Amino acid sequence: MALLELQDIHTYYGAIHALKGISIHVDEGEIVTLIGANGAGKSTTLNTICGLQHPRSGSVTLKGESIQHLPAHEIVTRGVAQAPEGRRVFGRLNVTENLEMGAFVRVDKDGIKRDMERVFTLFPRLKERAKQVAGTLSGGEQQMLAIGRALMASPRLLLLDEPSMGLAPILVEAIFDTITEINAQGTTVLLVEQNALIALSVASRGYVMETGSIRLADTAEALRNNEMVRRVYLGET
Amino acid sequence: MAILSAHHVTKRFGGLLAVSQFDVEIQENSIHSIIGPNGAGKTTFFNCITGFYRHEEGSILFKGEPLDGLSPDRITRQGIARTYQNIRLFQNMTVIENVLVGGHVHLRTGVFGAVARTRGVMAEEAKALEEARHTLRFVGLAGRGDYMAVNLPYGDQRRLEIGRALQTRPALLLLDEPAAGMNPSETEDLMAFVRRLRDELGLTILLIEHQMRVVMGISEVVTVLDYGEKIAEGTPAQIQRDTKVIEAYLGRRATA
Amino acid sequence: MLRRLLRRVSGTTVFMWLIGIAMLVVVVWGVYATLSSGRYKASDWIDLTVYGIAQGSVYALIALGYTLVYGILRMINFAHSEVFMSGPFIGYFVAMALSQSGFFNRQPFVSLIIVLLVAMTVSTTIAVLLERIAYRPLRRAPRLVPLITAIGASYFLQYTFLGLFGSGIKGYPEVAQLKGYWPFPGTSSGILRTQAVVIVSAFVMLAILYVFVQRTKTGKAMQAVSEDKDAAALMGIDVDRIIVITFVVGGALAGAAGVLYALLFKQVKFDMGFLPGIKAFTAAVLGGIGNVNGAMLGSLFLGISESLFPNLVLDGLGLPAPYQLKDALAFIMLVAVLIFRPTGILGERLAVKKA
Amino acid sequence: MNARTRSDWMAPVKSGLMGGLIALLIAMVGLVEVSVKRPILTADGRILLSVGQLLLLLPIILMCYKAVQVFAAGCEKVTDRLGLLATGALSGFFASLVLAALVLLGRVINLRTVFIRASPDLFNTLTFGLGLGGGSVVLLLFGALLGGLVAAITLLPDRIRRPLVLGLALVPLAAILTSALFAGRGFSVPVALLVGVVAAALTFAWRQTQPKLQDRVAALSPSGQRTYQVFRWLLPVAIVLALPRLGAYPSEVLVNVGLFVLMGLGLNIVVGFAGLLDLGYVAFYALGAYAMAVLTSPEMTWHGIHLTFWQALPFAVLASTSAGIILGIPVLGMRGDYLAIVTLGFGEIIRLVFLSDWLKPFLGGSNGITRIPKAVVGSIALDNSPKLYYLILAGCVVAAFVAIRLKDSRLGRAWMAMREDEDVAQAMGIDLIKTKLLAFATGATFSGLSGAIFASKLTSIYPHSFHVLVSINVLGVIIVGGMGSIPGVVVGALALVGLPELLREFAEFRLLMYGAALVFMMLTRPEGLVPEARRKLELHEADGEV
Amino acid sequence: GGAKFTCADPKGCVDIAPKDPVRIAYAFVVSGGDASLGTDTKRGSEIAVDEKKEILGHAIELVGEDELCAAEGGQTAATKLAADPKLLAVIGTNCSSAARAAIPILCGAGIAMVSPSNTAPDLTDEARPPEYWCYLRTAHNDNVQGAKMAEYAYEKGFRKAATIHDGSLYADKLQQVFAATFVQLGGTITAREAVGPQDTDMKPMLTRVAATGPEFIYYPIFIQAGGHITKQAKEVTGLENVQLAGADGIFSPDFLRAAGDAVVGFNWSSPDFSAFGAGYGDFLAKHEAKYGEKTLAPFHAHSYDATMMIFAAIEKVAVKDADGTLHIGRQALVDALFATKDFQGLTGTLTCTATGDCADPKIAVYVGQSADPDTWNPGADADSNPMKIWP
Ligand SMILES: Nc1ncnc2c1ncn2[C@@H]1O[C@H](COP(=O)(O)OP(=O)(O)OP(=O)(O)O)[C@@H](O)[C@H]1O
Ligand SMILES: Nc1ncnc2c1ncn2[C@@H]1O[C@H](COP(=O)(O)OP(=O)(O)OP(=O)(O)O)[C@@H](O)[C@H]1O
Ligand SMILES: [Mg+2]
Ligand SMILES: [Mg+2]
Repeated sequence: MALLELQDIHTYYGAIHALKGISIHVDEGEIVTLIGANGAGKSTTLNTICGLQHPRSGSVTLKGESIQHLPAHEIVTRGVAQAPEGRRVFGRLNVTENLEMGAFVRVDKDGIKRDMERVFTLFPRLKERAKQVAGTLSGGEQQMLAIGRALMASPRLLLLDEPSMGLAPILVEAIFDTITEINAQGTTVLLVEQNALIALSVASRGYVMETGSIRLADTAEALRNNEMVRRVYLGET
Repeated sequence: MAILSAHHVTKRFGGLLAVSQFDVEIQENSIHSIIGPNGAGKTTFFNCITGFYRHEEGSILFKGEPLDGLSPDRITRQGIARTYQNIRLFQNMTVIENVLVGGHVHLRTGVFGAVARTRGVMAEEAKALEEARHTLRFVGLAGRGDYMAVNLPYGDQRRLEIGRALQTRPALLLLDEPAAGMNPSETEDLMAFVRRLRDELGLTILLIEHQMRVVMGISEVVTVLDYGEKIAEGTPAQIQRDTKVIEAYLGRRATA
Repeated sequence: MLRRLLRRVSGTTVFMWLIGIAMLVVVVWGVYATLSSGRYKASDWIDLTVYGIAQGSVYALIALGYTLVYGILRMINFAHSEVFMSGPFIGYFVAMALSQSGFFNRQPFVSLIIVLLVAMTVSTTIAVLLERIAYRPLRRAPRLVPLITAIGASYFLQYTFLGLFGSGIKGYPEVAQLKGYWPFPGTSSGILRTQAVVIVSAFVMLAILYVFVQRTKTGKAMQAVSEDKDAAALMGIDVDRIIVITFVVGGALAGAAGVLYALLFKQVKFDMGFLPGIKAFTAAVLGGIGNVNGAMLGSLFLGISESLFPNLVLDGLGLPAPYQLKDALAFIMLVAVLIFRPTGILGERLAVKKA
Repeated sequence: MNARTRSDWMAPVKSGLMGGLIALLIAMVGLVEVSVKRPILTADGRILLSVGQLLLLLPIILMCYKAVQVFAAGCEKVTDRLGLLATGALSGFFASLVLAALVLLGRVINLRTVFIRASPDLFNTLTFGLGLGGGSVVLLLFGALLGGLVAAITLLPDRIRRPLVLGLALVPLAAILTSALFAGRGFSVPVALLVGVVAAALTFAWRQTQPKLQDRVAALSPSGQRTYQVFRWLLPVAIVLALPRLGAYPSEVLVNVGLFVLMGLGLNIVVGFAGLLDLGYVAFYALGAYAMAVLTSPEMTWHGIHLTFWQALPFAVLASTSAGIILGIPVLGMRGDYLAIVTLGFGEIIRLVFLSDWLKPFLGGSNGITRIPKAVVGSIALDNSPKLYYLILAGCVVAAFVAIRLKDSRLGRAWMAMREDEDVAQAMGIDLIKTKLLAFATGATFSGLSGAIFASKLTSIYPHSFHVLVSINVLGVIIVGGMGSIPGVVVGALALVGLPELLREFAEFRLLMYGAALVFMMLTRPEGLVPEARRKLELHEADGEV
Repeated sequence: GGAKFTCADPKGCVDIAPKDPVRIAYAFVVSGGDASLGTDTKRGSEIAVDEKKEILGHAIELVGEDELCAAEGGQTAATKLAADPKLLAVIGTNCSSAARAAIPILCGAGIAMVSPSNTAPDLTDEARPPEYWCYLRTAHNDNVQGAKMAEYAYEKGFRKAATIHDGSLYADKLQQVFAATFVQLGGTITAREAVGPQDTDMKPMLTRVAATGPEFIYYPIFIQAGGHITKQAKEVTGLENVQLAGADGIFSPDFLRAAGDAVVGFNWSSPDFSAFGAGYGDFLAKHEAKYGEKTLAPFHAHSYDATMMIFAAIEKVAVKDADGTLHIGRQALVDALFATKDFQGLTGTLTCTATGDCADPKIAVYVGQSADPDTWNPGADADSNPMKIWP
């Protein structure tokens, strides 16, 4: 059974019809990627899953239970975490406190501590800045923090919105290594990326979005070989 | 000739050396990139140039004149414009109004002119509006002028930010990660656009970017910062081969 | 170096420094003149300081309500002064009932606790209702809109109380055990018992609050919600619940402040909230709004300067009826502090936003 | 329609109880008591329906309506008519149950020791003067009937319902309005019927003809169009110019509104355009007024200067403008609410200093300044409101013109940019200091003008007139009107200054109703009554190309 | 019907049709911080209306306006009242600032005006402007009351006095008159202080006053601040034994509530209640029955008297047609009011001067006996609280 399933989702921003009937599913243990042009509705899709945006029609089911009417915080308690677009770190809390907020719904003190260590090994830079308030971090450091914070929730389903944005190339590699690694440990990942090349290399399946609807849905392998994808999203001429 | 030169620029935050004894020369009409690991001090250096931060040591000369200690608005009047790493538009203004604000420094109208709306003022406004429309066409936002800036998708917001900066008619344009959040084909467009800025408008461009495709594709000179210090400088080809840069920044796979 | 310095200094900074220096000169001169006139004894100054601390600690309890709500919703909760008024107002009826039955005289402290609890409950209820009805629907509206509903709610509550209970003054029953003084070094005849009780209970409550906000998970969640509600929700924080908790805490403190106020000054009236409300808000800003420690510090500072400065500064300058200018002086202090620290005594320098 | 579950019946009960509780509150604060003698409908000198009774009924009617709406919401077209009627009746019944409970309680214990308004008179009103037993039964039946009636009205076809409801609503409104403005005393039954029927008929007719009328206008010849446009402009202008004909009191209200429009236009520049939250705006109003007073009143022998209104006006305005700049400088570095509280402080400092014994020899202290001469134009003294109206109207027109011009200028854009993001605005080359000070100065100028007119209108001024609540009220005006919107200022001032005048009927409860209205308005229209309209700049280009 | 009535009054006449009520109005401050002052006087008038029931067979209608205790409120209220052609007279205003703005407008419309609580001397000064011709008051002129208190203090041997006002016209004027008289008699004023009406913490101010060493402190202010000062003065070192005194603004049971035990020994100046008509006790009983609470401020009786005075004047000048229509000349009504002589009111025997001062000039000084508001019963008897001690 699919861990997450979206059926015919329509989401609006006031009068703007941002998602026009999206249906996707993510199975337990998968890495699925969502690619698409600016304004296609990728972030809106993730926000709809998380409950930050409620769909006007359609259903979102998590483990067979429909969640589209639940408020965001309850969806999080069901094991969904997101590293949102634009980082959204808590600017006046320091790095450690931000990470603690990531583990807000968890109670296992040891597990939290272990995960904190893991984030610090993944991003040594954050360890150096552990007591600095997040608002003064550099853009990339904030991005690391946002990803780390999502990892801290130790979610079943991890939603990542353009994790590579603003990161140095060397770190991009590291991030994707980590994604594969935590996936191997049992976390399901839904990944939105502009860097389609690398996204498709770690994902098992992918969807291509265009102006609010799904244009293509296939295995990562097939998408990588798709003519249109190669031209537009992989930048090959 | 160097349009901008920095000598021994140092910026500290508490005990942290964000930029340290940094020297750089930006040649007129060139595309110059600054790269470096996250937190290396690139954005901080931009902030020092534009007067957002005040560096403790060193000096920055623009066209031979020191910029140190000037307020941001006066620096803009000297001919330097910028975009921001986290997009900062005037969100609740329309697209064209954003651009018109960029033209602020080139207009003269004061309170009395605005109220009396003399012929001169009207002409000036009409001209400003025409220029703004032209800029919108130039950055590919024609027809979007009356949208609210917040409602633009991410990529268009970046374009608008550049458009707004262009409207100040700068000699030097600072772009902070303009390609972030763009997909490869959009990035291609951006690169072409930046080249056009240089070729058609004769601007000098200083660029921060993490996408090597952009950096290596369009820049003539690349400067590499790490922990606030310059560790390398050269043509893209030289930089790509520099082991120190590979070690600190590029990683093995990128070069492969 | 000099050239560089000159370029940085603009006309307005010079102007501001001049204002600052002028203020300083006036203050120093006034203080010197007062002290050298020898009209006041040293114990007078200590007395005045104690009065100021008592007043300031009441301000602090109210100011925290403002600061907490401001911190989380970025709005000035103008109706907080009515939250402050409502508790002791209803508490008055309980106190009167207790006093008529004779229980108040037999068990003054139990009675006081009962009154305190009633007042805190009422204030909390009003605060929560306010949030539910007047502010929650406007969560995403422009910033100044909830400000206006707050003002509307403030009028509404004031005049509802006037309508229900009349415009007269309600005098709290006096507690016999709290009349008179307790010895206190330095003062002329000791410290007033009511003042001592007020100061001590205020500090206890402030300490509890401090621990709550700084140490507990809920406290941390409050800070997260105040920064970014959506991101906080993504952490699994129930934003609505946290906001309600904030209003509960602010309301309870205001109710307690109201009772302490009634203990100090003995009377309650439908419009009693307005002035302390404005003062407490000023104190919160003075300390750095949104900052819990700042609110406490600002309140004490304001309380002390109100009671000390008219005599200390204006007296020496030879102004007639200096006490009348006490509030003006309080605001001048505020301006003076904010000129040099535009974000309050403890406020973070948020101006260093990332570009 | 399927069988109704228990929860379906809970909804009307709940809204009924809610309506009853609101009515209870209205009764207990004494609103009924003050207005039960104010007639809406009279027959033969007796009151058939009083404002007090209407106030009690209104929440019940509204909540019944809500319950009926909820019931009807589920279905396209209501088939279960009986159910609908029952819903209305049920909620009406429960609403009156609350009131009956109050009556009962009031009889058992003496509520008056706490609630001073729980008087025998009130209970009499609630029980129609029939005593406890009979009265309660009648009350309950009446409530149920009323609810049923509300439900029945919703069943009527739209064509009839709208005019009917409008007619029903308009009669009390008109009755209250005439008594508020012209010291009338309610309508007699025939007059009420006439008003109701005419209103209903007019709505009915308007709804029938309005679409056709639009077609007609569209079909006019170009010259016809032009006359139509001219007419459309001339008509409001003529109405505005003719308003003082309504009488001295309506003019007085309009002049007060005008003073606030003037201030609102100024504050709108500071807050609405430039985003600088100023809560001490009254300071400039005070300065304008005091400058006028000091310069013109024979009481103030200040170097023997006694100017006329017109001679003093420029100085008064100038005093405020320069105060705007001087007070603006220290607050340049402050942001958001720090600015708000410091400006609030400035307002209070000014008031307290004007009140102080210290400056009493120069400014009169608590005694204020009296014997300020009225303005004279030619040989006409502007000594009453209908005449002053034109002065204030002129002031408002000039201020609105200036505000509109500034808004659509380079300066207006700079203000807006500063409001959105100060740092970036500065990076766009905007001189923050100059731009902020200009906003303060322009705002202060309008406020000073308003204050100067205020002083000469009153002929005596006191520090008490310049309380912070004035600043807050002006802020309310611009936000209720719609921030940044110039027509909004006018509408906001009418709503917040004009409307409370109509509430004078309710004496001490005016502010209670004002507060409730403020909350209600903001909840229903958070963007304001007349939100700021954006100029379409780019579309002109499209026009040009076509 | 008899001969048709022709109006010869220079200011016009009001005709009241057979079934119509006689309409008078109040202009009091019924909202804001001073609401209790206005509510108190409003109730005084309402009780008078209840008691009078009808005038020459016509019901009485009392309408009202809020004057906000401010000039602008007075002006608006007066404009609205003046627009009512049937309005005969106005009771009000409460505040002198409102009065100054209202009088010209009401007089312009020929409406008689009697204030129960304006005390500013200039309103009934010899030199008052002619446009004040329709204005009278039943409240005490500050000149009388302030001077009496000074005489009392000096007579009792006090030589050093301090004064405090609250920025209101009323208090400021009273303390000025007091100070002037006291100095004239040979005393000295050690300090002249001021507070805000909403201030609570008075100790710093009192500490300052204490430093000047007064024997007598006079603060003719209102209940809220007055209560705080009275209570806190006892807590300030150096003032424990100073004689405290106020005026009729705090002559009310609410003041006992506000000040608590400190009122024992407190001195008030107020109309001589021992000279009051016997009706006062009845009045208080009616008040409590009607409003469910005790009186709120000191001017209800003045307001009652003002209303009754107006009724008497109307009865004196009204011309009644055979069908019951009343005709009342406006100038005649005002003249009748000014002609009031030996009118038995609650506040004493009222006689109006040519400039409109109608209050009985008998001022007495009272001393507080107990802080229990239920014992409030001003008089000259041994069990009175407060008890008259002078003259
Ligand atoms: N807050 C908002 N208000 C109005 N419209 C919005 C808002 N947020 C997004 N939109 C619109 O919804 C559409 C989808 O936006 P979304 O952010 O989901 O795109 P995206 O695929 O994530 O794009 P990007 O790659 O630029 O992040 C866009 O057209 C955008 O303009
Ligand atoms: N206001 C500040 N206070 C304290 N530290 C700061 C402040 N601003 C920046 N820093 C620190 O200075 C360093 C340089 O930051 P900067 O933003 O210049 O990095 P960057 O090179 O732009 O990195 P990125 O590529 O991630 O954007 C970072 O480590 C950051 O944490
Ligand atoms: Mg996105
Ligand atoms: Mg950066």
